Amino acid sequence: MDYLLHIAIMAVIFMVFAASLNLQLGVSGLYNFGQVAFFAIGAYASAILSTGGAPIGLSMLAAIVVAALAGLLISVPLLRMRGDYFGIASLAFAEMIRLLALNERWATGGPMGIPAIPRPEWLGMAPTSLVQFLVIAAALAALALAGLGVLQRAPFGRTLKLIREDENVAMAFARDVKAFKRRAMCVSAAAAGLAGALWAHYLTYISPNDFTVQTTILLLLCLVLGGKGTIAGPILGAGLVMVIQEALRFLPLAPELGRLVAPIQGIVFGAVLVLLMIRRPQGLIGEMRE
Amino acid sequence: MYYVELLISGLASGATYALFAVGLTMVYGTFRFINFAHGELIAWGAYGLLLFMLPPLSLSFAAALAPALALSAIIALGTERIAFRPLRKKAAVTILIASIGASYVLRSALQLAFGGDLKSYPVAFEGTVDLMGVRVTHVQIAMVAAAAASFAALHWLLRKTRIGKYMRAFANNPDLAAIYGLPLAAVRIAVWVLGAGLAALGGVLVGLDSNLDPFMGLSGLIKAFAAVLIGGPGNVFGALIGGLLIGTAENLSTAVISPGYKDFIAFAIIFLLLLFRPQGLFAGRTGVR
Amino acid sequence: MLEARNITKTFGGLTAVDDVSFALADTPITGLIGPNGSGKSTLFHCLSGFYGADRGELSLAGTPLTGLAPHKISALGIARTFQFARVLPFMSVRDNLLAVAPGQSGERLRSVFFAPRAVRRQERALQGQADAILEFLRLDPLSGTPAGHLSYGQQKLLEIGRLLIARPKVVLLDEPSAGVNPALIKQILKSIKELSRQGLQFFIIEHNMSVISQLCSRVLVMDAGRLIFEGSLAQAQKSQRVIEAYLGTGTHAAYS
Amino acid sequence: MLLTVENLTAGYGARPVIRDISLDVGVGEIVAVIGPNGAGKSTVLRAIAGEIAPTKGRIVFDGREISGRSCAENTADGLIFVPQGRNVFDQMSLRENLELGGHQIADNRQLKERIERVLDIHPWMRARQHGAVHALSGGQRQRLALARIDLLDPALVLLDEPSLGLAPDAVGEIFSGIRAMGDRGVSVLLVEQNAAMALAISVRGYVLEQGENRLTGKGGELAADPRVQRLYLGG
Repeated sequence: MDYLLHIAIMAVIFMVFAASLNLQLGVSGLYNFGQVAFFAIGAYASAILSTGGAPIGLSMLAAIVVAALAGLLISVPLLRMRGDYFGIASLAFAEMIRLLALNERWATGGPMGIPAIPRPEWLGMAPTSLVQFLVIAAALAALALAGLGVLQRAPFGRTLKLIREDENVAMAFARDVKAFKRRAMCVSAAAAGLAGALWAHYLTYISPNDFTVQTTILLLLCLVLGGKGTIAGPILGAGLVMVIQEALRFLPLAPELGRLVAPIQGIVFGAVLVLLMIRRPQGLIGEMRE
Repeated sequence: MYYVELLISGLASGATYALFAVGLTMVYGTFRFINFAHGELIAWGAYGLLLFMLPPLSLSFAAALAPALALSAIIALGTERIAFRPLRKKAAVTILIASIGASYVLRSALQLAFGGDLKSYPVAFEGTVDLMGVRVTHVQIAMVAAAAASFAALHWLLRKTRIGKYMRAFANNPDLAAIYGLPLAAVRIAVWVLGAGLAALGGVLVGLDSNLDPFMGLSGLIKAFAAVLIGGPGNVFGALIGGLLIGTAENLSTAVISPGYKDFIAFAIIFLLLLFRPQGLFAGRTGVR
Repeated sequence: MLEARNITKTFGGLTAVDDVSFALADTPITGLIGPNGSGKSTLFHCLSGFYGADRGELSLAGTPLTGLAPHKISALGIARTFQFARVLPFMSVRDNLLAVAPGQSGERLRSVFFAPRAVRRQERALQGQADAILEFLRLDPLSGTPAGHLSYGQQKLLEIGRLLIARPKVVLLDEPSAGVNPALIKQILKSIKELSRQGLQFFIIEHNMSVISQLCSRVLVMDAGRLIFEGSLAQAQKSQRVIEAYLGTGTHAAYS
Repeated sequence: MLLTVENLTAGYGARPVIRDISLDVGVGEIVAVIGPNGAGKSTVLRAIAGEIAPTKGRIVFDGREISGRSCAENTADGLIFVPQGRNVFDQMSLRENLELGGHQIADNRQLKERIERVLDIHPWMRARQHGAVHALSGGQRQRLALARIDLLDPALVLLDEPSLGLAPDAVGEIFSGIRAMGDRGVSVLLVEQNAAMALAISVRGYVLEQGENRLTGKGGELAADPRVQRLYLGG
């Protein structure tokens, strides 16, 4: 029973994470391969504050704000680049954040990470059970997903898609392209920060190893598989990928076979990503296309 | 002396970064996409050598080298055929995502075959030479020598041979190359085989210097990418200088900042170059040179 | 209204636009013609801010435009089309219009969350406008179709529709009839004339002289980056300078 | 006839650019295709050269049907296409450009001899053979692109806008060069913006407008024909 709850919680967190990336990669055409940086910033911010004694609700709020500010800050240099250059630079940014976490021991605990991150209390009664955490996480996630969905359907989202499809036309019709992209990055970073904070409080332990390129690839797979640019796509994709990934951990295998699960899963996930690009770049749920 | 030693070890690792960068920059110059899976060719070269040196084959180092480089080249041609060629008319970002997927496959396969822990070769090259009071390891000498020989050969190939000129022509003006009917298939093979072979050679040298690590490809890719950006995408000899610059900058930086931030240098270089001079420090034209 | 003084744009050693000055003044529709590579499209890019001119000044009804970013120039009332139709293929025909409508409060994050009702009200009003425009262009049966499914000519027509919803003061049209079949050219001409009656001013690059003769009371002729002629098309057809620009000069050593 | 084109229809995607174009080029003839912007002149050449596939029509070169053959195959058969604009490898040396132009000559010694011959014809090239092509003037680059003809001795050359973007002096040189080709017996199908110049050196001209052949006639007659001017400028 517990492992079903675990899978559900992980899936919910990744749904928010994937939807956050979707606002950039799917809706705005910003190929950010460093979204994990905002996830890490959210996780560390909330972990540092809450282990320092701040109330968890406040820590998470602060995490969202810090992540959004980081998004705003990094958008200035990143938005000067295009296409694949933007992608590589964002990836470099994420790795720089990871190196900071690895080296600034006074704040992050360095490679040892931050242990004993508190879980939210349930109506004043600690410790919180998995069921209760799931309810809290699902409620926050639903709020975030609804917010992102509303934005995507609003004229704001339509303008982002206009920019994604043809920046020149957007400019010729009086749209400040950079300002729109900056806002998208900021909102997207905030949502990723929330996902990171939830994740930190759920696992109660974080370390720089959690925020590598591997996580980026997993996230990319969630989004591309589900269908970028759609509202349901990232939710579906994150659900599928996390169920597969987390369920495999609980397979009753002998240790010498269990060792093989992770690499085989990596091969399959990577192959799916390649196959999707070739056969179905629009993902399971395609946006309306020609 | 301390600084001279840092400089020398920096030049030595820079030489391997330059070897890593050749394939990345040639693929970008010719086919106009960033091959994220290029790092795995480095790792597969290093592990390939191990594969041929361990039982059942138990080849000597010298005998295992050629098949190890060949293995990497075959992997490169395979990925090109399966993952990249079907996408050749798509946006560069689409191919980049496919190459990210391919890198995940290749790295996972490496972990599946060899496990996740560090490995080392069953031979040791531990000798050092004393050059006017400076201690230089044999491996460092091998690194610099291999890079020097490789780039000399590359220079000859690109300038003097027919295939080399075809390669440069495709990078310079692919439409005209097609109108002339220059042999694209041969160029494609040459670019991938050369790039993968040199990446694998670099991987082997790094393996001799330290350990084999399943993630060595990723870190190699980052260094290679920084070298490519310094040299200007498509510029083979710019990548040589770029690699050497990064290697020395990284090593010298450890004298002033925490060694934990050594890798930070490459990232910072990537970031700053993309921001201010995406066309590279040396001239701005594209094409394999 | 739109005035350009001494506009110059060079690329490397090539001067694409060479010291061009003109004013659109009171003519509702002005044509810009000239042989290939004479700098017409480059001039359009300079007028709309997509290229920063190396030299020269631009103004719209006295407001200086020199050096402004494209979106700012557009916000001041200059809209443009591009040489090839550039609709958003995956969006419905109707959404293609809505996406470029000016002054939408729903583009601001704050309004989306804190004034949703005002956003909805405005959206409904825009939808009404869009439907009326589509009816005028006779594209209404295709309103829900992805714009990519339209014929090339219909896409060009949809671009005119975008101008209608954006309500600019001046429109720069780059080759509105290129690649369009005769029946749709008629429809496009009709729309342009109707818009010009409503007070929009047009500046049109066009190679089809019959289109120019039906629309433009005045033409500007460019050759090798320079403005070589200003006047009616009939006068241009008689100008030796214009004829030479188009047909070349046969007076050369090559065949003497 | 060396080249016979019948009812050629071609375009990009679903959009036809040229419709039912027919033309002939005889041995040693220079033939011009002219017309205003957007008439489809370049598309005619690209379809004949094998760069784009015609949707309809026949192209017969030297007695055999060549529709659907690639540019490279046509080059090997003696039909050379010199595209407009970026028609040299500007990052490579002049000599390397010649080597690439003659790459189909497999024997290195023979290729070298051919290049020597070209350098004899164009002494200025010999002086600059090891210099980079991007340092050459527009006219020199165009002459380098045309030197492929001296290198390969083709029967027919398709020239797309050889005078585009060149200074007036350079245009004169290019046209004298083309006329000299005709004198040597090389046939030329020439697409040109500079109608007066093109017609002056051509035996025959075809005037295209809106993708269709509107007028055909002898070079000199077309040059004086007021209808040509009307096709360009209306009225």
